[in-house]
Amino acid sequence: MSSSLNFHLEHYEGPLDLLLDLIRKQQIDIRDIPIAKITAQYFEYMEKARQMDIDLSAEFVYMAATLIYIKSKMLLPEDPILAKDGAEEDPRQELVDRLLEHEQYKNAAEMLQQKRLIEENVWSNPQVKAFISEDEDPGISTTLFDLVKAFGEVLERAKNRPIYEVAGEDVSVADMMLYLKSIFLSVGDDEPVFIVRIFERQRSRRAMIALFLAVLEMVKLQAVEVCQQDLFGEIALRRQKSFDTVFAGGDPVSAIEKDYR
Amino acid sequence: MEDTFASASTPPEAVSADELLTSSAGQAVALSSTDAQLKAVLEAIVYVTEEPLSAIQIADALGEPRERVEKLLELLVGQFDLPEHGVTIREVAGGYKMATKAEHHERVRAFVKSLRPQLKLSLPALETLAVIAYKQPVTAPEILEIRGVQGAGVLKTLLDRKLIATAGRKDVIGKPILYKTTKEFMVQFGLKDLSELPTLKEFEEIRRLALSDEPAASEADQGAAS
Amino acid sequence: MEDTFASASTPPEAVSADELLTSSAGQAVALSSTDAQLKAVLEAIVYVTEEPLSAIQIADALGEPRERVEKLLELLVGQFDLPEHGVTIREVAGGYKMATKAEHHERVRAFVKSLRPQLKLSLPALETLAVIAYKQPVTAPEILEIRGVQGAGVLKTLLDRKLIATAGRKDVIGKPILYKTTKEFMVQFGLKDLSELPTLKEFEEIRRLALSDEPAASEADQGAAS
Repeated sequence: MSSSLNFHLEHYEGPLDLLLDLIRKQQIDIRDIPIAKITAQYFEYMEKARQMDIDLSAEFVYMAATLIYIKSKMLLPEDPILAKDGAEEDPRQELVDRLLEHEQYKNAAEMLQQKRLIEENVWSNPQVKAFISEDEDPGISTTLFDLVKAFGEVLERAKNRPIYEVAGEDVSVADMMLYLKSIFLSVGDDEPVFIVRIFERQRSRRAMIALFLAVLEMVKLQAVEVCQQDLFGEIALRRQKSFDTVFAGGDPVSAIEKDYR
Repeated sequence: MEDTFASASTPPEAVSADELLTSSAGQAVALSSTDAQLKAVLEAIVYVTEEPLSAIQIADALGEPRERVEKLLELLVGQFDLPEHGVTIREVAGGYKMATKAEHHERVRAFVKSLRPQLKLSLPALETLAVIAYKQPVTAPEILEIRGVQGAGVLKTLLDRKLIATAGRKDVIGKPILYKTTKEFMVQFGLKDLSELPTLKEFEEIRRLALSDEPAASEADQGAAS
Repeated sequence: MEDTFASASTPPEAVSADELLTSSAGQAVALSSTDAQLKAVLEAIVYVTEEPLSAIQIADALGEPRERVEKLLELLVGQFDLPEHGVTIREVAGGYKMATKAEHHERVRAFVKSLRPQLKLSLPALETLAVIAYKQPVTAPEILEIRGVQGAGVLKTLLDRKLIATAGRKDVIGKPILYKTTKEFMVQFGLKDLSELPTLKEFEEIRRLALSDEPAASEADQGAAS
């Protein structure tokens, strides 16, 4: 395998990149590609990649087929019927058009990279923070993609969340305490937990009773306190300072387990 | 690298203009072109830094004589003090810092306030909105169930912003209120109709491809850099 | 030398000096004192804001005539363009934004401490971005067709960085999602507006010129590319 081209196996993103590189390196007129020569070089590259165990994508194989097709078509004599109709299209034309278009976008990408290079050396220092009062949540600017992403993340989280079997008959007060604990741990330290909403999620009477008793137990143990933000507002539970110590050993929970048996 | 920026810089003939600066007193001050250039650099530095920097700190970092930097900074302060400027260079905490002038604060603040319409949401609000958009009509307990997190007040925020609206009640125990997204929601997210929402499947597809493309992309990147 | 820095305080009689401003052409421009004040406010606003704001946005928020604001912003741009300034007011993404001048980057860099995370994009990502910028709105299959490679994964990178956004669905079989570039794209690449992108024809022109200059030019070209 002697070759005029001595390419160390470069990484090409796709077959168009490889072809363009072959054409430009050899200063071939892109509108008059010597298809036999280029096809040979293309196959040489593919063979080398195979030897080096580099996986070329399916697009490379497809392009190889295209090249062979063009090559064979060029070997055929001109179709007399088509010739009568006017000039038969050069079998290379479609490929040339694609290559030229592809090259334009490569140039555009390069231009963008240069523009970016300038931007990397320019700094801005907006001071808008000084004019936004602290109580205003600046938030994150939101696009449609953020919306799908947020939904995807919510579902992902739901998938990974431990499941508490509350539908069964054997849901206990201790289970409910651990369930409440997990809810508290999933919200921020000072975040209130609105208890009515958790009641709404229970699917059985028994679960609701267990939950109610669990809340009372936790209040008794001073792990949480019951509060109401405003008159007739939603009843919420708030974590007390001793929350962590109450649950530290797991003892109170097992003790309660016995109590209710 | 240098060449890229050459076009942005000054033509050499314009040097005379550099040297004619207006001092705080309104008199023309002759400044050597290297001084003028250093003063411009100082302006950029004072603009860009968050913490007030002292003349000594700047001079040492630039490797320039302290007195020279001090003098040019003074000149800079004097220039920005002129009423034609809305920003100024203040000497605070032993250093120099750019800031807006107090006399314009009211108009700047009013202006910043007027800019709010751009849609910005907290993460809980965004998540809740996402659940409603994809599961509508949906009740609060259902949203809670899916998100697994208490989102107190978020529904109110979204209702206030008219991104969601109520849509009757669900026929289950307790008859909870159903929520749906609004026309305003579609306007804000540039949707013609709800079918334009990317499906979760499409999102997964994009993400999956991103993961499989990762090594190839970084290789190409290295190739380009070398 | 000492004298040139004299008298830092502005005497009240110097009001006439306020009104004598230097335009971009270096000529003195007479400005009414209300215009001078408005210009100062504009300077403060452009300094403060994060997103490039258009003259219209600013004018409307301030309740001032658009042409007046436009004229004064132009004047402001011209003044900061003078080499005596190290910061400048740039027109990007259809608006105005203050920033340091690129020509001072080397000396300013030392003072910049992670003001902005660097945006490094792989070549495939840049190519995809280029296709979207020129063909927008465009679908993933169309991008694939032009690039000749499976590389939809970079779409996620571009979406994550808010350089592109979705733009509805195309009315063909499968209703694929359309993509477009964002304002952030223009900011990150310092583009005034999309028309500033050279046309693809122009690229071909450049290529042809390079070829006609053979062989020296094409050699230089290869040298630059490697």
